Amino acid sequence: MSVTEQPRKYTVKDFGSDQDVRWCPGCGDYSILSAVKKVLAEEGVPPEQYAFVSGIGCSSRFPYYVNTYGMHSIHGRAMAVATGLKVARPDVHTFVITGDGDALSIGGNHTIHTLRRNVDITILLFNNQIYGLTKGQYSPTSPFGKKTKSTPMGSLDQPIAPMALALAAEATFMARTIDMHPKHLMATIKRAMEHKGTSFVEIYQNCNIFNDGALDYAQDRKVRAENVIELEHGKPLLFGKDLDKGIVFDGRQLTVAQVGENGVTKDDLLVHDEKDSESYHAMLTRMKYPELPEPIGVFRSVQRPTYEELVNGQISEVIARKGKGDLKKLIEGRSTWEVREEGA
Amino acid sequence: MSVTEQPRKYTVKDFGSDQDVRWCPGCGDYSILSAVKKVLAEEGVPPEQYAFVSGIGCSSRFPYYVNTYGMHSIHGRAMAVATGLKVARPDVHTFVITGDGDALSIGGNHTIHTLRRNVDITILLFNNQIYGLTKGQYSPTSPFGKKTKSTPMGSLDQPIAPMALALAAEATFMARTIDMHPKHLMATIKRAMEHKGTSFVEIYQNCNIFNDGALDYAQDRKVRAENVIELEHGKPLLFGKDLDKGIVFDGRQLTVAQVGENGVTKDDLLVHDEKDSESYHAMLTRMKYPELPEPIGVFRSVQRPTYEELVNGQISEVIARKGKGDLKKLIEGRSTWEVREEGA
Amino acid sequence: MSLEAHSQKQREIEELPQVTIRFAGDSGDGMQLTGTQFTNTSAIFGNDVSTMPDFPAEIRAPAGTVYGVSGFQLQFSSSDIYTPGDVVDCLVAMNPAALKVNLRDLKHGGVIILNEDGFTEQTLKLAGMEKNPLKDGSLGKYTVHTIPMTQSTVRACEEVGLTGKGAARCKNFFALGIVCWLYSRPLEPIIEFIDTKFKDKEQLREANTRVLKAGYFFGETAELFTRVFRVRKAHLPPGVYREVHGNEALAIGLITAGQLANKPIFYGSYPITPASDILHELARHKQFGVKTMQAEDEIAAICSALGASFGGALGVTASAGPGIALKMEALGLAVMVELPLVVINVQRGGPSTGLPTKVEQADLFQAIVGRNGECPLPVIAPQSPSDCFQTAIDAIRIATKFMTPVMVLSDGFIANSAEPWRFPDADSLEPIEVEHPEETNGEDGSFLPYMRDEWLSRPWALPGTPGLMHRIGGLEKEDVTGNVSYDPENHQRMVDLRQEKVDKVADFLPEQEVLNDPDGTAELLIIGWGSTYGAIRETTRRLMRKGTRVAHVQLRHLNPFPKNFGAILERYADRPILVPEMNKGQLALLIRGRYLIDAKPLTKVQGRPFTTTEIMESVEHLLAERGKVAK
Amino acid sequence: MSLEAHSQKQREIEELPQVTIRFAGDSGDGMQLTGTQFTNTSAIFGNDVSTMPDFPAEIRAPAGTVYGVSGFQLQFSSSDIYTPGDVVDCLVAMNPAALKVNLRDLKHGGVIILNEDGFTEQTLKLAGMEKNPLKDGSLGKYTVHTIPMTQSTVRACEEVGLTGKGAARCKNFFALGIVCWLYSRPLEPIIEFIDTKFKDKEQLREANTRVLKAGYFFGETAELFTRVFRVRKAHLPPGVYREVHGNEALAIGLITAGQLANKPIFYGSYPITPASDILHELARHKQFGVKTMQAEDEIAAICSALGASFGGALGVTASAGPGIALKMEALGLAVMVELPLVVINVQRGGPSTGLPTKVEQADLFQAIVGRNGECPLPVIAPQSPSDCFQTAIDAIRIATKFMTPVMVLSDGFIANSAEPWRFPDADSLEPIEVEHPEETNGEDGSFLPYMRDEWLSRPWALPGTPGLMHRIGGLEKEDVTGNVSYDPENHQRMVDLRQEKVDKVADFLPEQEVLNDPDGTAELLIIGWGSTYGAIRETTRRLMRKGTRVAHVQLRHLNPFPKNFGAILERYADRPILVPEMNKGQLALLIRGRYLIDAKPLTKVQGRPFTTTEIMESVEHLLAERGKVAK
Ligand SMILES: Cc1ncc(C[n+]2csc(CCOP(=O)(O)OP(=O)(O)O)c2C)c(N)n1
Ligand SMILES: Cc1ncc(C[n+]2csc(CCOP(=O)(O)OP(=O)(O)O)c2C)c(N)n1
Ligand code: SF4
Ligand code: SF4
Ligand SMILES: [Mg+2]
Ligand SMILES: [Mg+2]
Repeated sequence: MSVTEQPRKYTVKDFGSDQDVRWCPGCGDYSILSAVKKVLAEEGVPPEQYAFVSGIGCSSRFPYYVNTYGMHSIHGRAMAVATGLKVARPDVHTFVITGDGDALSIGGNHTIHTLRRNVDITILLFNNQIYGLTKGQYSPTSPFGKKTKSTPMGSLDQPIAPMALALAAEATFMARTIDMHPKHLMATIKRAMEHKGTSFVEIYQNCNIFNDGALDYAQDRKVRAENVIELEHGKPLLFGKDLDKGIVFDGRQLTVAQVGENGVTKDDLLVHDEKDSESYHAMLTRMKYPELPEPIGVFRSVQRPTYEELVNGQISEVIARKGKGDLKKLIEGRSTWEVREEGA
Repeated sequence: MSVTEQPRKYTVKDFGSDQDVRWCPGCGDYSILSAVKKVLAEEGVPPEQYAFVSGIGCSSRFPYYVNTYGMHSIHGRAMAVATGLKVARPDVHTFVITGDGDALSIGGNHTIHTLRRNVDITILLFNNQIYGLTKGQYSPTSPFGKKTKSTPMGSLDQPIAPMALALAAEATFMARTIDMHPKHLMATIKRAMEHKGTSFVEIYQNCNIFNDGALDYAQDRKVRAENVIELEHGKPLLFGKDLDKGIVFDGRQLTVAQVGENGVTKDDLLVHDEKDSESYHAMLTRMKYPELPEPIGVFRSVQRPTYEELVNGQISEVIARKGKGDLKKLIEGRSTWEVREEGA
Repeated sequence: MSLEAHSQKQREIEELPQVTIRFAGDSGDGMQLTGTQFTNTSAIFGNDVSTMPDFPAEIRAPAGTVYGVSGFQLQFSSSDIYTPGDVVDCLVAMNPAALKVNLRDLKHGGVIILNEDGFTEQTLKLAGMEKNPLKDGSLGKYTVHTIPMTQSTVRACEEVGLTGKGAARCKNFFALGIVCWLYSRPLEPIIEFIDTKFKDKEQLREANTRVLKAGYFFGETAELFTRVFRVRKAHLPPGVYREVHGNEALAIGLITAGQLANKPIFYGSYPITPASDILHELARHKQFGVKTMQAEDEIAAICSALGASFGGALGVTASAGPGIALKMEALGLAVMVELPLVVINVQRGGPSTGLPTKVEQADLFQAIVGRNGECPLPVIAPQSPSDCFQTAIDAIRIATKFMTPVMVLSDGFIANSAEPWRFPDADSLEPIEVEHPEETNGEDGSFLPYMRDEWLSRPWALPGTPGLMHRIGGLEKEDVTGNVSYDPENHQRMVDLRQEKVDKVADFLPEQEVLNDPDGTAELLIIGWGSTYGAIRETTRRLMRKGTRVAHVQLRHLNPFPKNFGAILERYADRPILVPEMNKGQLALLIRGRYLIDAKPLTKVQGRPFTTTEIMESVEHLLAERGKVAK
Repeated sequence: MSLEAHSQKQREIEELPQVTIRFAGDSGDGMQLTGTQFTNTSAIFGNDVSTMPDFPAEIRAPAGTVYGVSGFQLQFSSSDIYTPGDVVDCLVAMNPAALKVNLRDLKHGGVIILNEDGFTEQTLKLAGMEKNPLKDGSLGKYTVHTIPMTQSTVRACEEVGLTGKGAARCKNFFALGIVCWLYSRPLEPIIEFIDTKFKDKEQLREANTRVLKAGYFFGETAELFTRVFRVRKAHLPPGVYREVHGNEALAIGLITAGQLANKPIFYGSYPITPASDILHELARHKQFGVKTMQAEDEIAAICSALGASFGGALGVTASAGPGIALKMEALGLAVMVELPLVVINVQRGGPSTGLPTKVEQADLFQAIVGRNGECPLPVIAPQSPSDCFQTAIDAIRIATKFMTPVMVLSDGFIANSAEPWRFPDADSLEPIEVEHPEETNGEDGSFLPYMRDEWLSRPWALPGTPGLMHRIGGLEKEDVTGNVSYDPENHQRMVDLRQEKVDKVADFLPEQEVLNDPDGTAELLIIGWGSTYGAIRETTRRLMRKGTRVAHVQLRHLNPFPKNFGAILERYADRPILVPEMNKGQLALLIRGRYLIDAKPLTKVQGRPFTTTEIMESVEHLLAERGKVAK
């Protein structure tokens, strides 16, 4: 992100808009909004340097509530809008706010293609495993067999793992965090913003109206430690209240091992590496509750030139080589002829 | 596939339509067409039991050339059409013919969602790493930096690995094969057809007009052995003309090891397992030429109920429980009242 | 002794021909349920009723805010009615925001029933009200009843051990009890409803019943009300009735059509307001073999439906404006491959995301001509909630007979409104004949998928049928053979044929009826379509009472127009022709363009239906202009 | 001594006012190149020229088949012309399929030049010809020249060591040589072209040059031709000319507009025939700061362009019918957020995939009213290849001045055709003024993104500007503030304002010109739009020569119509008004509906342009009907 002014102190209030927040009382979206505003305030970058682009959904109302530039676009297309904005304006720090329906159902394709382009935008995907705004149909992240208005006998398709999809789409930064874990949430958003390239953050978010408690296993402080692994670069994959369980690979699958039992030591555990460990990252993305604990934190953070850098780089390159475009020559084209006055 | 008649002998000719084939001379599509017709002839199932649905692209002209039911639909949407057809008609063996642009650019989202539904269809993706029909723009599988009409200074997005995407979408069957390797091609198509659930087959296909030779490393018999690994269930990942190189996992990445050197034996190599080895499959999908040899053959083949089975299962279940629908009751609804004749 | 007889005895009873009530409160206050129950008991009592819910686009905006207000309006009447009422006689408001948003529709001198407990300093602030209207005299021109509903509710709940928030949440039943008392409604149907709804929740059942009765008895006991009202039973045509919402009727109609055609419905859809309820309703009726699929987007939804039709099912899809926009490309394919398909657009306020929960009719052009190329298809619009049933059946009948996609234009008003429906006997419905060829039709034993019958319809040959293998697709096809063809004359022929086929649908349809003008001497002609039916019908009746006769044509078939439509227009060409629409004059433009007749648009694009007053004024204005002031 | 002077000396030379030639062969035969080179040399020679390529949807269908035939027609003339010619004077056919497909357009007595080597038993069979037309006398009414082109070519190539297939592939230059000789064209420009094209391929350069000359000398030497033809230079307005194709002119126009506005063009697009070449052309000019993005689909393409516009770039996207269909939802968003955006539709044959490489004008309704909701936007159509340049600039001028998306309706004919263009001097072009506010505009120091100027245009405040932070989106917005609003009256106001803004564009535009009728006394009025310009113009000139004066209005602005359009219609109301369109009468319907005037459609949906004869016949028919037979 480029900063045009001297950093000055901003407060959370500087990032709040004058619009009343219209989410249901108790919705997980509130805590994400608050975390984002806090992180922005800490950055010291003025509000006009940010743009928030969203699709449609409860989550996608987000831009109205931050006092930055913003566009509440159409369902599923926020990433495409943000891509155009960022390519046109590499100086504007661009966020995409989206939901599990918005980004993975109707917008799934844009998600993939945005990631593989590696546009320098920060994507926050509010995953509540449900369509909130349309009043509670199952979403692509709802578990198999989910009973909702549209699936009274249970849903029939296998849920999508957003992290797996992101990796398949060559994401350079992927992370997961939780609305009800504010410290982790803020830290993760900060890391995502700092990443140069597309950062893709899945945020577990509770929809207390249509899907209350669906993510309790990860959100509830009482059980969280047993069900999630907080990833740390260079640290072994350990979890459990007493950090005594770890993850090993048996050549085919990841499994849970009790450290100290069956001769398993910490050295046998997989060690988290955010960097160039594609195969390992591929495995991480397949970890799903309840079979395995789910990783939270930064799965992967690698460097690759960003799309807008490359686009602008080609332009600079050609100008360096041939000079700025000459409009006269362009209009003239490659070959011309002259028609003289009659009789001449 | 359900067969309504006694199997009888069919010939390749039974599966050829009366339409002239309109691909460019030398196009890889011809060999795929021929392989498909041969496999169909061998199945002994009458042509009317098959339907071929395609999108738009050179490859998508395929249905016109097989004497079965067929629909040449619109760009990117073949899988959605095929899903509806299969759910309505589980008895019809349904193929989808698609291209890298059709299935991974405009149609990427339907690809994902079809796979996670696990509809029982056979998808053949002709990957020529180019848009053929629109005369040579780069595609989502073109390598980074590809120079084409639309990218005269080179393309700027990272290519998509179709297999990685398929796994992220919870594919139950994924395989890769090559137009110029007819035996492997036929065997793979056969396996795909036999799979119950969505089978997803990527076929490397040469577009000799707009992208000639792009896939030579895998297509050319002279070099193929060094650049691809033919997967076999239960066999170690070995390749090379002399089958003396293998793949090992170092805890983070897959690497090539020379068997017999540095103490590496066949036992150190990863062993191919088509079944429930998600993490391993995830790693396989990340193998890309030139860093690593590329696997061909069946990556993964696991069982999960098919979408149409589940849809029809819910219907049967409710009928078993409540009996067939009673139209009178439906129209009546839950509560009625009567208005009597005046004065009554 | 029924509750009613017991409680009304001491008060003065005023007879009214009809009453319009609006319940309004927070999204979480249960106003939709309250309104529905009041409607239900009124219908069962014997009134004609018409309803209009009005809810915000937010799910449950923070309590007390104006954009979180949810409303439910209904009219109940002793004669047949067609609209939920122009102006409100009685407004129930649970908090300041509800009062603020709805007051403007209350008639002068109307009744206001307020939840006193809802008017706190905080809620007043949330509603952006500087003064408390209960105290500043600003409600002087209304009859205001201020009742501590929350407190009373909590007290009633305590008796069954329900306390706190759970108790307060029952207050809508208290309000309902009061209103039932005030309008002399029976409580029995509501108590029955409570019994069913809380079958397994003893405490809640008990609590809600008590609260309902508490409200009722409050009305009777409190000295607030000096009179109660009664609206007599309506003289409805005899028969058995039920209440039905538009989306529900569409769903039932589709299932019925499937049964009549002896074919499964395949419904591919992606949720969107206000169409989602069709999906929800259909998903509940799997015992009819209905297959519903929540697709990944609207494009997959229509494509899967088309695929299902190719397989021989009845493919159906639905959405609202933005989603219909996404379906247009595939709809073009459906026109080209000539397969039956029904596409339902439950129109809402546009453009773009617009006003998702409000009504509009601005997608007519999109339906008729909003595709690339010459891409004609039949378009039908239901004119009331119950008419959706027949519309769904008609759509499938046309789609299968003509092998064509059909667009149904419903709207957010019809979708969510309810009315009593004298439903037909299932046995009396005419079957839908569908044929699938089993034999080849070409001279040389080949199968010709684009050979046409006398309706210009092509054969619907199904995969699995030996010998009829064929390929269809979106490229132009050769007449008769269906092979791909780039031939210029063939293209012209096919474009013409597709148009002629759709035009021919008019021969298959009944002639257009003209209402209200048996002898053709009316002073003016009103042409409407879709949900304006009720308002226009009510207008013509009001005008009639004032001595002005106005003819009324309500088009159910918008493409093609009915066969006799041109003749009707000619008949009225010497009189003003008015076309009220909830858009900027789309049907009017089509009529003018096609028939060169000076049809005058009356337009309204406000996210809500016409009132009869609006239409009446426009009629009177037109007649006045002609120097013939309406008497 | 130039080649020309040298070789024509012994033959009889016939002067012709104009000639239409069509080159036809397999997709791989290089006919497009041949036609282009012939056009080029004719233009440089001083003729007016007009071209029409016609290629199959298949890339390179198997050699010899009818659906693999690629054609290129051009007319060159000694006076100014507007069409590529109705009937063909000379047909060059490289094989039986090419002959078969194109013969019907050849005039009686026309010249046929055949590649004898292309007529084998196999190619005759592939073309589905039972008899060899060279032998069965069926070409009796034409002047046929049968020439062993392949053999001659191979022989010429041998001299420079090129053999086999590579050699045979040069045969198009042999054909070109013959035709140049026959029509007395100079070879120099072609040789120059060969020199540039094969700069680094010595052998090919040499071979092609030799083959070209061999063809030329063959004409001279062989006894086949008794006469040669000459078409004198045309009296074109003096100036410097270039040749330009429609898509190329659009691309150049967009870049020019960017330079005039001092803003980068962001072009988001997904390939589709016949629009892809705009992307290809723009991608070649990065030195102008043009950013092109090949998006994953048409939706991403338009959305990225809109995002770029939000950021202050000039967002542009293009497609053809099916892709435009996919853009409609996002286009609604663009209308709602009121940002500049240009959407180009290079129309092709529809519906659905239709006839991808053929021309049609059937997307007019889609452009004007094909969205959900009341969703108006300006629509402009270029009328010739070179006019695309100005159209692109106008589109951006309107889009930025009015903060609105603008639709440009080009078509497959304009896109691929070429004509001489007296291009403007870059310095003479008027800059496009664009302002971005830096200050707040509200009384209380707030920024009001929907405050409007005198053109009803809102401020284009850019991200990064301190103090002007604001949010836009697809929900209805409050007038002035732009906040989300569900208020009924506000919705009506905003719907009206969006319409008024688009209507106001008419005030900004020049008045509509009436061609060919300075004193208003013409016998009939023809109204056209888009690429019918040439055919109509040529028709009116032909009629004039026959003594019939017909007025001609060619609408560039289809929405809103020009300010004086109503007045023009009124002026001609007492005479027949004819509207030729390559659709089933879309503009005619709009004119009829809006102005209640009996405009008569003349329709053609065959994937190819009107001929002047077709329009002329229709005019004469109409005039005859009026009892005033055209003299
Ligand atoms: C084109 C289109 N299709 C459908 C909709 C209806 N719609 C709005 S939001 C939404 C899904 C919301 O789910 P999600 O993205 O998970 O967001 P949440 O509300 O749960 O935050 C749908 C289907 C729409 N607005 N536009
Ligand atoms: C909606 C739409 N957008 C774009 C096109 C143009 N188009 C047709 S095929 C194609 C891409 C073809 O590439 P691929 O899928 O790789 O197939 P191939 O021709 O290489 O076999 C495109 C962009 C179209 N027909 N429809
Ligand atoms: S419906 Fe769910 S996601 Fe939407 S605002 Fe309410 S609680 Fe949040
Ligand atoms: S363009 Fe390429 S992919 Fe298409 S038919 Fe020709 S060779 Fe095959
Ligand atoms: Mg969600
Ligand atoms: Mg391809």
